[in-house]
Formats: sequence, structure tokens, C-alpha cells
Amino acid sequence: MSEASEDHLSFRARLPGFLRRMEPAVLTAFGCILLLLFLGSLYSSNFLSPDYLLQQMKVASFLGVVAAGMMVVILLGHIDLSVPWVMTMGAMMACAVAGFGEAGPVIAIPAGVFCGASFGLLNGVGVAYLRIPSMIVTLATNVVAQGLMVVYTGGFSPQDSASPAMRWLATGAIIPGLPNAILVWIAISAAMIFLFTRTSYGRAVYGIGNSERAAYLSGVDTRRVVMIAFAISGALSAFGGVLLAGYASKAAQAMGDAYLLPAIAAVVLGGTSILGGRGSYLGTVAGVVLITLLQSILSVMQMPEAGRQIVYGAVIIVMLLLYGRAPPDR
Amino acid sequence: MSEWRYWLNEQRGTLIGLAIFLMMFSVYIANHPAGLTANVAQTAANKGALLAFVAMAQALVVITAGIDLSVGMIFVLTNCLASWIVVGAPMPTALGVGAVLLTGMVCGAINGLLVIYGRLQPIVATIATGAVYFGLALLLRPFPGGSVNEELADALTGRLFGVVPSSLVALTAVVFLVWLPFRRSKIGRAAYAAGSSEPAAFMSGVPIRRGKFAAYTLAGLLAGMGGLFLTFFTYTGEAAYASGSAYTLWSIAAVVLGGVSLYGGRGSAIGAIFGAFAARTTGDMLFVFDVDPLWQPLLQGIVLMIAVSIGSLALLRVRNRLDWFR
Amino acid sequence: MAERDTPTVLFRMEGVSKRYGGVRALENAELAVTAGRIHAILGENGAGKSTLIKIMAGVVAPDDGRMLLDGQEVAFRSPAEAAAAGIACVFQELSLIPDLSVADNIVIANPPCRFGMIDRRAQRAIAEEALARAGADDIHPRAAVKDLPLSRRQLVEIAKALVSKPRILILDEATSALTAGDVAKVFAVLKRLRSEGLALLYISHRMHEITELADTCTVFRNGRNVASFKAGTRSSSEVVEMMIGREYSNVFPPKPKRIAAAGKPVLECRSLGWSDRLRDISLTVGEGEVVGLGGLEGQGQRQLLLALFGVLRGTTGSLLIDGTPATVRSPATARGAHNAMALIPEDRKTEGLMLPMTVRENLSFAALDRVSRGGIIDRNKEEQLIDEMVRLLAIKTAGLDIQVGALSGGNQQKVVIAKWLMRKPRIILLNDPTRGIDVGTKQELYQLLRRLAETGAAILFYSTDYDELIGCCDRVLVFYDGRIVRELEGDEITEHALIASALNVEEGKGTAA
Amino acid sequence: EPEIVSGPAADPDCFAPWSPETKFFKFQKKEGPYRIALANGYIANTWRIQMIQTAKAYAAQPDVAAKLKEFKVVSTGEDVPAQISAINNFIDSGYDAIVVNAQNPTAFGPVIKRAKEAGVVLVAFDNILDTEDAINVNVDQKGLGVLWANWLAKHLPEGGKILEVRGVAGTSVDTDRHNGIHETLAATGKKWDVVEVLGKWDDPTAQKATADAIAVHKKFDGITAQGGDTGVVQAMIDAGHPFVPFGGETENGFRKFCAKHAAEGLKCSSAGTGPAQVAVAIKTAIAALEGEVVPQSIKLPLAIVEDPNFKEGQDYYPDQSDNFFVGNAFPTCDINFTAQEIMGQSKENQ
Ligand SMILES: Nc1ncnc2c1ncn2[C@@H]1O[C@H](COP(=O)(O)OP(=O)(O)OP(=O)(O)O)[C@@H](O)[C@H]1O
Ligand SMILES: Nc1ncnc2c1ncn2[C@@H]1O[C@H](COP(=O)(O)OP(=O)(O)OP(=O)(O)O)[C@@H](O)[C@H]1O
Ligand SMILES: [Mg+2]
Ligand SMILES: [Mg+2]
Repeated sequence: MSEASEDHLSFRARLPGFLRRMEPAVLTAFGCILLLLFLGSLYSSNFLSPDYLLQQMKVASFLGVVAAGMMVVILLGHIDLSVPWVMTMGAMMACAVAGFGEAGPVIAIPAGVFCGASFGLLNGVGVAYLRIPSMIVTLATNVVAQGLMVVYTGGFSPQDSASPAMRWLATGAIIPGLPNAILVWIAISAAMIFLFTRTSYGRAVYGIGNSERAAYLSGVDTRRVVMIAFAISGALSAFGGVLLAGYASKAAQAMGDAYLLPAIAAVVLGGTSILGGRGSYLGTVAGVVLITLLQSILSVMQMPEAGRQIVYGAVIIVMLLLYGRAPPDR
Repeated sequence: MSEWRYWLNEQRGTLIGLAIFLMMFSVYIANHPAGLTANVAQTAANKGALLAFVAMAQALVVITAGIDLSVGMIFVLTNCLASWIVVGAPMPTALGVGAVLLTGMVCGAINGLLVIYGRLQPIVATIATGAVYFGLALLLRPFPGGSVNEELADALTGRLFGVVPSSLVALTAVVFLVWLPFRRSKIGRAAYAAGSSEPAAFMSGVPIRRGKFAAYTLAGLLAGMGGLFLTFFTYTGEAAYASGSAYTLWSIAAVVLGGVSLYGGRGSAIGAIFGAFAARTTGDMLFVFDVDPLWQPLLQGIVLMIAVSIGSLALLRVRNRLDWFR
Repeated sequence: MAERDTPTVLFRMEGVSKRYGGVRALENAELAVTAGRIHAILGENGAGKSTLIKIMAGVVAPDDGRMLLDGQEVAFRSPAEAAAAGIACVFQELSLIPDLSVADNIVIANPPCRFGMIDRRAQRAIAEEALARAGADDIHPRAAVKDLPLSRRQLVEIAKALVSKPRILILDEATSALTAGDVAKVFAVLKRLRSEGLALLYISHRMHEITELADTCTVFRNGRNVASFKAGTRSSSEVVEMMIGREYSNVFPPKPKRIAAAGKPVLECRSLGWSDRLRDISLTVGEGEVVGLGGLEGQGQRQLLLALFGVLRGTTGSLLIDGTPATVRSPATARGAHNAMALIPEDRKTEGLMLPMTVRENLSFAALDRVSRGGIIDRNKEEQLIDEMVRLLAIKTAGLDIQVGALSGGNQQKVVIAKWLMRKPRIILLNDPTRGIDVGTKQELYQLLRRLAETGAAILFYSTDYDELIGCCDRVLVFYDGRIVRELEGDEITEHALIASALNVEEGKGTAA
Repeated sequence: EPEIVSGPAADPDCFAPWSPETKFFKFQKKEGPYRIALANGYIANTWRIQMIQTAKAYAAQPDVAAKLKEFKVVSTGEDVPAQISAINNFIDSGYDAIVVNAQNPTAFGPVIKRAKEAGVVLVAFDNILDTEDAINVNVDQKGLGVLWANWLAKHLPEGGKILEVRGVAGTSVDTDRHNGIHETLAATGKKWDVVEVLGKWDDPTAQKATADAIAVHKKFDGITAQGGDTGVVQAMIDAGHPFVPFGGETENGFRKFCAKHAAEGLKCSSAGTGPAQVAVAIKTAIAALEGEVVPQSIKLPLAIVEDPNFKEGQDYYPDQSDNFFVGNAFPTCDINFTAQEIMGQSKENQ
């Protein structure tokens, strides 16, 4: 056992510096991405074309934004199941506000994100102050958000096309060839890395994830930290929805349904412990890219849905078995 | 404290679940145009029993401090399988039933193996196996169809002596044949112990792995029973992704309403049954109250929200803030 | 030097080693266990005692070496196998299952069965008998373990170990949370077991317990055994020197001569009450004063500390800090600029530390607001403060970036204290901080306390160890049933007085063993 | 128990039989006004919301309202048993007719039996029931696939590479449309290379799937999509894929694109049956209760608009949501909703 770990150490020691500093899970995840691309390229060399890769990164950025929020919550040892309809809500509200007079287009995006943050705050109050298990609170708020959107769509003949700003954010390109969505994702990623490594809030998140009791007794206002984390998750979910609406040029019911499980899977495949307290943001990025590529390659290879589900599930299991295992009992 | 106080303390979660259910159900019945007729009871029982099976399955896993996000998909998979093989003469039908239940158990066992021996976190492991099970269901039933032995189906979804819904009888039988033996066996206690504190259980020489494995496997079995029952109820099989995930999510809500602690070690599958019936009644409420159709989902969300918040009333009694953190 | 084995050696360990990553927890350990004897195992924190017995009990697999039971080589793959071979263990970290009942827990390893189901009537009978043997017949077998106080749980743990009718019973700091009264009961049980021919392994940091109980002693240092000898053949200071490997001088630093009214009052509370656990508590702690909280376990001392630190809800009465009324609603306000309180909590593993996080992150966790501006951490400042603390407390660690859980108990406790000292608190609340800490570390801690007091801190010190209260405190407030029943000062603080007032009797010999 | 009679139906233009073999029902005439219930399943998508709005609007029309004592709608979500239970409850509560958009065509056997015994008129629409014992208001799903395939075949006489964006796997609607497309294409005898991706009838999903397919396959000669079509076109635009012939559904957004880019080669066939078919179902239920002759299986006309006939304000509404489903007119049934009527209905209610 100890021999093996020493071998491992010496192997790592030979890697270049920045790789050495990465956690093994993150490295493995990036390795899996390369493997996936290689397998894809056996089917069609177009899987390696810059066009295709950029397209994947663009699409991945929506999931990436959502997963960033999910990661904060998972690091605390909680989970946010309200992602689907908070996303939808963010998208629909942004579109709605965009159609609202002169100021509309200007405040559309912030308004959408704000709605998401408020719903996140609601989750946060439930989890932190009422101490209901997060799995349950967020499940309930998801149903409530869905209900609100149904009422809203049915009752207000909503304006649901994306504003030009939303379009631009998701599909435009300040740097020619590089979609803005990717830049947005990079910016949010930089902010997350800063948050996790350089701020006391980030430390508190890890601390609470490891032992909320100890964090509380250390004088951290744990309830506020948890509440804010859910607000961040809600805001980022909604922002993901806004981007998605920009991409699709409109908001629609249930548009977030396809994001919940991939977001959780991405965070976990990136080496974050679902129990909280452990994980690094780069891993989440790797997880997002991995999931997006996997889905896309399976889709383009025209595997029937049944086979696709089986492969998708099996690949996740295999990758977790490779590096997502808990340490042995003894 | 006297003996019954200890008993009350042990059963508190289950009793709260029962209370929530009774409260909601009486409001429902009081407002039902037909009142509590045998038909109405049968309808409610059949619908509730389905979720109850899945919720029991979930409860078993939750007691070990795990979670099974694939129960809904096992439910769908066994439904699709049953729509192929639970047909014909009594003998083939019986074999079919056996095979369906075995399939459920195998699915549960795979989850168990991955979680226990693969040392994967239950949440993600079962998300992944759920995808696989759904894929298999889709292979079996690319589109809805199939059939089932209708006599058996009618017998199990009908009424006994014209009044007692047979689905409730079946559910009770399962409680006595599966749950109680498990609860009172060494293995069952190991499952509870592992859920309450795995390191302590390990140090005490409890067969943790066997206990957890049994819990996951029986969960598969119960979900399979649910799938079988779904087939009896609908006469067909359908690989419906949305319905699989809906059952998974509602099973978690049911388990919590039934007083099973998501942190493990506490609660019972009987509570989960009450929780399932309570959760189902939230949907029925919309039927008896005249709510604008577009407002119904919102209302259901709010009812669910209130129901799950009830538990936090206990918070008012907490005087030592450290008790917040389990 | 080592005593030759007698022919009735029951269990023997030869050349056993265990490494955790780079840490050598145990190196070539030897041990011989004889029936009808109590073996004490001594050693400072991190010496490898717990590792040794975990290997014996099948919890941890050794890297090397062999174990012989009755001359046969054995290897245990699980605690169950060890139990089957007659080795039962009361672990340092409790191994009770919180949500199960006392009876469930007692029979957990091997519940009585009928027709494949657990026979609850039989289980209850077994539990009642075992509780009686452990001298804890006041515990209801149906009570949930999580509702019991720590000291009761320890007794349940001992009862549980007795159920398997072991030939070797191991107690790893089993008495560290017990009150003197309970300890006496346990000792009586242990002595009876010895006379029944059991081999007992006893680990404790309390020297007087060792002196009273042990037949043979084995001392460990840095994972190796340094000596085995018959009890009573070495003086306690010799033993301590073997343990810490250096000269052992006076444990307690000298107390300053107290002037009538020491410094000005820093912490005052008036008729503090909480539920029925704290009643009408009034006390004052002055600048530079170390005030002890005495009394039996569970008389409200811990609650008082928690109440002062803002953890309890619904407290009554008033609190004054530096003479001005203060409201403390949470640890966050308690540690805040004005109040400047620190609480060294009861259980370092769950309340003091985040075990999987690094030493660095743990050290700065409570003082993040001090080393950051606008929520952004100033890494240089953090580094500087941490270095200072590591040096001040002489924390032994392989580095700042290793998990704090890999440190030994004593060093973990130092980290807990250091993380609070980084805030330079003026009021320090200590909740039994030396539990399970070796003498060497204890000594450092006492000196530290005195130094802090000298710099003007007001210290409230709860301890279950009377020696500590006597040696360290300027005053001791003795608790009984949520009240302060007696205040002892200066030379009044004697073991006799402490025990007498703890039992709330005026005079007459206490029950201390 | 309806009497089985021979046709034609009372309102033969509206109640067109599915096939020559279709039976006709004549129910015992009941005295009005009636209690009618709509048992819907899933609700959280635009089509269903619009359907419910339409149902409410239709029930509120004065001549219809006069015949109704009560019109109740319940949505039970994805869960089939819940929908079955809802129908059971409606039967037990004495409703005269139940209109249902079934979550699963095959699962309702027992409840159909019960409805029949209780003399309750059961009318299914959109996702219909696999039975001869209830009235089905049918959309020719397979015919829709046939229509789209023919459209592509017409524009690509030499065959070619087609992108088929499918719906939700495992549903009968998806399967029927898919079969219709493939059988028709195969029958042309030309060489077709069909790339299938899954769009789940959802714009963003369809858009992503299309974008991926384009990135890998570079160029398609024709496209057919059974939902999420706006997203599909959007993906073509974003990828700079040339416009090609397209057989698709009736979303307003899709038709907007079709009208705008027709000249550049986006030759569309937009066909389907909008959510307004619920009105036909209600109308059928009332007719049956009034003792009139109705076919067991009614064939709904498809609302088809094909290039170059896209007319603003009639076939598509530039100021309405992209998600709005157009094709709400069934002139043969005197049912003709404008977008404003459907979406405006509940504004007055607010
Ligand atoms: N699980 C573990 N992982 C890494 N290191 C460990 C682990 N358990 C123990 N160690 C290390 O092994 C050494 C011996 O630890 P052990 O717990 O046996 O000491 P001890 O003598 O019982 O100390 P104490 O008196 O503080 O309980 C210590 O240095 C400790 O840090
Ligand atoms: N978990 C427990 N811990 C300790 N004692 C118990 C426990 N459960 C039951 N007992 C005691 O064991 C004896 C027999 O229990 P038994 O289960 O037969 O009683 P019971 O009335 O049937 O309980 P229940 O109704 O809870 O099943 C009783 O004296 C009971 O108090
Ligand atoms: Mg130890
Ligand atoms: Mg009983």
C-alpha cells in the first residue's frame, strides 16, 4: 500500500510543476477528456476540428456556469435540486424584463439573475435557518418555481425572445472566433477560483463542508455562509439560463431540465466530494467538458437513446471507479 | 421515563408521518364530492401504493445513510420487463413475477456493490446506474405497449370482500414479509448501525457491508415490486424517463415526510409508507379544491413546501445551538 | 531491563510496525499480555498506543510483524474476528451507535436471535446484566445512546465490551471523560475482572490511575517500546521521563501571590440561568486571573461556558464585559472585537478542528477576519501569524500543509488552542482542554495559561482533573446541579475540599479512590 | 353504454371518421347542462399551457358555456397512475364526460372499462388511447411524418443527406412520426442518408444536437424536425449552414424564420395540429352527451402551411412568442382561435 503511494509520488514528482500541483482526480479527468476525443476521432476526424471543439466549449459554458454554482453548494455538503426551474425562471424573467419598456434591455440580465438569486436565497433560508435537508428544500422550491412559471406563461402572454444583449453574450464574439459564452465562463471560473482560494468566504465554505459544528464554534456565521452559497447557486443557475436563452434566442418552459444531473455529475467527476469539504474548481471545469463531450459524441455517433443512456451511465461509473473512490476502511 | 415514552420516542418519525397523512387525507375526503366510498378508497390506495413501494425502497437505503437516485428507474425497468413476461397461464405468470422481482433485486445489488465495494458515493453512483437501467428499459420498450396477466392485475388492484383495497393488503403483506423481518434481523440492525455511525459500527464488529448490501438489494426488490404493481395498474410497460425521475424525487419527499432521517440511522419504512400516501394526497388536494388549472402546480409546490417545513418546527425547541449540527 | 515473561502469556505481539504515509506510528513493537494482570500502557501523545491496540483489536492491519494468541499465530481482519478470539476493546473514540438504544448497542456484536430474528427480551436481559456489571444500572436499556451524556456513554461502552466475555479487555483512555465517582466504580469492576482471570490492557494519561491499578507497565515513545517493568518499581517521575524522553520538572508553574482584588473585572455575570441546567450563576473573573470550574461531571460547567460563548438560546440574567453590559448571541459576536472571547471546545475532533483540512487552514480559521481585508485573505500576514503560533506552542507537525487529522491528539489540541490565540483573546474559556493529553504537553499548556494570564487575559478553566484545578487555578468555583455551591480560593483549593464540595456535603471523606 | 350505429356522424365535416372501418357511437342522450372534466398529464410546457388556455377559452364561449354546468381541469404530471386515478375520481364524482390527454396510450384499459360501466363519455385527444371503447380525436402522427418526407423528397429529387431531429425517445408520437418519415423516404427508392439526433421537442436541446451534427457532418441537404424547430433553424444560422428544405412543426418562431428566409432557401413545410384540438375534443364530448352520432375515432385535419404561403397575422404572428403554436383553426368544426383570443383569455380573469 505505502509502496504504491510512494511510486505514485515519484511519478508525480516527475511531472511539470503546474501538473504536480493538481489533484490526481483533476488530472485523471483531463486525461479522460483526451481519451474521449481520441475515441471520437476514430469515428470522425471532425471531432478534432476547431469548429467542433469551439462549439462544444460554447455549449459547455452553460453547464459550466451552472456547475460552478452547484459546486459551492456541494462543497458545503449540500445539494441544489432546484437548478432546472431556477434556470428556466432566470431565462424567462430576463426575456420578460427585456420586453419591458426603455430600460428593459438594460436590466434584463441582472433581473433574471436577481430572480435566481432570490430563489436561491429561499433555498438558503430553508437549509440554513430552518435546517431542512437541502435535498428536500430545493426539491420543493423547484416545484414552486415550476408552478410560478406555468402561471406566468399562462397568464401574462409573456415576451420570451432573448434580448440582443443576451444573444450577444451567448453567441457573439468580441475576439473573433471565440464565442463570448466561453469568455463569460472563463471570467466566472476566475472569480470562483479566487473565491475558493483567496477569500475568507471560500475558506468558510470548505470549513463548513468539513465540520459545520467546528466552523460555528470558530465564530463563523455558518448560517449566513450557507444561505449565501445557495444564493450564489441560484444566481448562477439563472445566469446559465440567461445564457441558454441567449443561445436559443428565447426562453421556454422546462429548458433547464437537462442540466441538473449533468451539473452534479460534472462536479463529482471533477473530484469534489459529494459530502463536502473537498474538491478543486479546475476539476469541475474538467467534469463539465467531459460530460458535454460525452453527450455530444454519443449524440453525433447516432447511438440510439437506449444505448446512449447505458454508455453515459457506464462511463460515469467507470470513471468514478478509476478515481472517485472513497479511501479504504483500513 | 416509562416504557411507552421510550416507545413513543423510537416511533416519533413514523407517527408524525402518520399524523401528516391523516390530516391531509381527512381534508381531502371531507371535500371529495363522493366522500369516502369504496371506489374512492381503492383509487387512493392504488395510487398511493405505487409510491409507497418506491418510498419503502428509498427508506431502506436512506436508513444506511445512503440514497438511491435510481429507484425510479428500477421501477420503470421492472415495469417494462413485466409487460413482456408476466403474462399467460398461472405458471408462466408466476415465473414472470419471480423474474421481475429478481431483476429488481439484481439492480439493487449492483447499486450496493458499487457503493460498498466500489466505495462510490451513493448519490452519483445511483445517478449513473439509473441512466443504465433506463437505457435497458428503453431497449425493452422502445415505445409503450405490452400486456400483463389481467386476472392477476385486477385481483391485486381491486378490492377484497368488496371493501378492502387489495393493494393495501399487498402492501401490508410486504411490510410483514420483507420489512419487519429485515428490521428485526441482525442484518437490519447492521444497516441501521451503519447509517447511524459507520466508524462506530465498524469498530463494534457490525457486519456493515452485509447490512448495507442487504438494504440496497431489498430496495431493488421493493422498487421491482413497485414496477410490477405499476404494470398491474396500467396493463402495459412504458420507458418513461420523466416518470422515473418523478418517482425518485417523490420517494425522497415521502421518506422525509415519513420521518426517516436523510442522515441515516433513524426512521422506518412504515413511516415512508405514510409519507408516500401523504405526498400523494398533496396532488389529490387539487382535485377537490377548485383551483385554476394553471395555478395547480404552484399550489402543489406550496403544499409540499409547507409539509416539509413542518419538521423544522422542532427547531423552536432547540435551546442549544450545537444541536443544529446533528 | 524488561521483565521476563511468565509462562501464562496469553497474547504476544512481535515486531509489529505500522506506517501512515510518512508517519511511523508503530515500529517493531513488542508486547506480552498475561492473564490475571492489568497492563498499563504509557506514552505521550502520538506514541502509538492507540495504534497498537487497534491492531490488536483488528481495526487496523499491521504492515509487519506477527501476533500470537495462546502461542498460535493470528491475524484479525475485523474487530469481529478479534472479538471472536476473545479480545474486546473500549476505544478512545467511542464506538457506540448514537441512534440505537443502549441495549441494542450492548449486544451489537452478537445479538441473541430466535428464528433468525433478534430476541429483544433476551437482549434486554443481557443488557441489564452487563450494565449492572459495569456499575451502571441506572441507565435505562431502552434509552437512545445519543441522549446520554458522555460519561454515561463510557459506561455503556464498558458494559458492551464485557458482553462478549472477553479474555483480554482493552481500555483506551476509557476513563478520560469519567468523574471520580464513576472512575471508582470502573476500577472496582476492573479489579474484579482481574481476579476472574482476565488480561486487561489499560491506557491512561492519568498517572495516579496507573499507580492504583497497574500490575505491569509498558512505556512507548515514538512508536517503539522503551521499557516494560513491574508496577511500583519506578517512581512516577522516572516513568514520566521515560515517556517524554527528557527531564521532568515541576508540572505546574508557580501561581502568583494573589493580591486581594486582582485585576479589574473583565468578565462578570449576574444570575445567569438556562433551562434547568444553570441556575442563578453569578461570577467575576478579573484581569490576569485563572478561575477553575469544579464539581462532578455534568453539573452545568460546560453549559456555563457555552452560555457565555453565545451558543445557548434563552439564557436569563446579565453579562458584563469590562463592566459594560454585553449581549452575546453567537460565537461570532463572542469572538468579535469588543468581546474578544475564545472557547477551547470539549471535543477537538468534531468541535475544534476540521480534520481533513490542513494544519494551516485550521490554524487561521478563527482569525480569518484578522488576516484579510474586505474578505480577501492576505497570505503573507496569515503566514506570519501562523509561524508565530507554531513556534509559540511548539506544535510538532511534518508541515503546515498536511491534514490536521494526521497529528497526534496532543498536537491537535495545540492547534485548537493556537487557532484561538491568534485572535489574542482577552477572555479564554477552556472546556476540559487536557483530556487525553500527555503530561509533557499538559505541562506546556499550564505554563501557557499562566503566561496568558500574566498578559492580562481572564481565564475560565473547566477540568475534570482535580490536580489541574489545584495546580493551575487562582480560584475554583464548584458546581452542583447547575449552581455554584462553593468558591475556593488560594490554599483552600485542596483535593479534599474540591471533592467534598463537589458532592455538596460539608465535611467527611469524599469518595475519591 | 353507447349504441354502435352506422355513420355518418352528426356533423360529418367536423367529426370525420379516421377510416372507413371506424365505428360510430350513439350515446344515451343526457339532459344538460353537463359536468365535463379535462384530465391533463404534464403541464409545464408551452403546448400544454396553451392547450389549457384554449380549453378554458372554448368552455367560456357563450354557446358552449350554456351547455356546461361545470368544467374542471386537473393536471397530474408525468405520472400515468396519477392520471388514471384522476379519471377514476372524476368517474366516482359523477362527471358526465372526461376529456383526456393521455400520458400513455396503452395504460388506460381498466379505467376505460370503468368509464364504460359508469356511462361516462371518455374522449382522448393529442396522445390518444389505444382502444375502441373510448372516443379518440386523432392527429395523424404518422401522416405528419409522411408529409414531411414527401416535402423533402419533392425538393430533393435525387435524394441526399437528411438531418432528422427526433422527439422524446420511447413515446408513441415520436415513433409514429419517425416511421412515417422513413417508410416514405424508403418508398422513393432514392438514396437517402439520414442522420438522427434527439431534440426532445425542446428548442435548446434540438439546437445543441443540430449544432453538433452540423459541426461533425458539415452539410445536410434537407432537415426534418418534429419539435424544437426554432432551435434547429437557429443552429443552422449560428453555424452558417446554408438554408435547405425543412419539414417541421407549427411553432410560431419556426414559421417566422420560414417566412423570413424563404428566399434564401429555407423552404418549409410547417404542419401539425395545434393545442386547439382540445376544443374539438370538448365539442365531441358535448355532442356525444347530447345523443348525437359521433365516430369512435375522429381524424383531425392537419393545419398545413407550406412555402411560399406563409402569411403574417394568420399563419404566424410576429409579435407573439416564438413558443406559441400556430394552427389553431379547425374551420370545419367552427373552431377558430386567434393567438390573441387564446393568450388574452386569462388576462381578463386575472
Ligand atoms: N489514521 C491515521 N492517519 C495518519 N496518521 C495517523 C493515523 N492514526 C494515527 N496516526 C499517527 O500515528 C502516530 C501514533 O498515533 P496514536 O493515535 O497511536 O498515538 P497515541 O499514543 O494513541 O496518542 P494519544 O495519546 O494522543 O492518543 C501519531 O503520530 C499519529 O499522528
Ligand atoms: N430497543 C430496545 N432496547 C431495549 N429494550 C427494548 C427494546 N425494544 C424492546 N425492549 C424491551 O424488550 C422487551 C420485549 O420487547 P418486545 O419487542 O417483545 O416488546 P413489544 O411491546 O412487542 O415492543 P414493540 O411494540 O416496540 O415491538 C420489553 O421489555 C421491551 O421494553
Ligand atoms: Mg490514543
Ligand atoms: Mg411488539
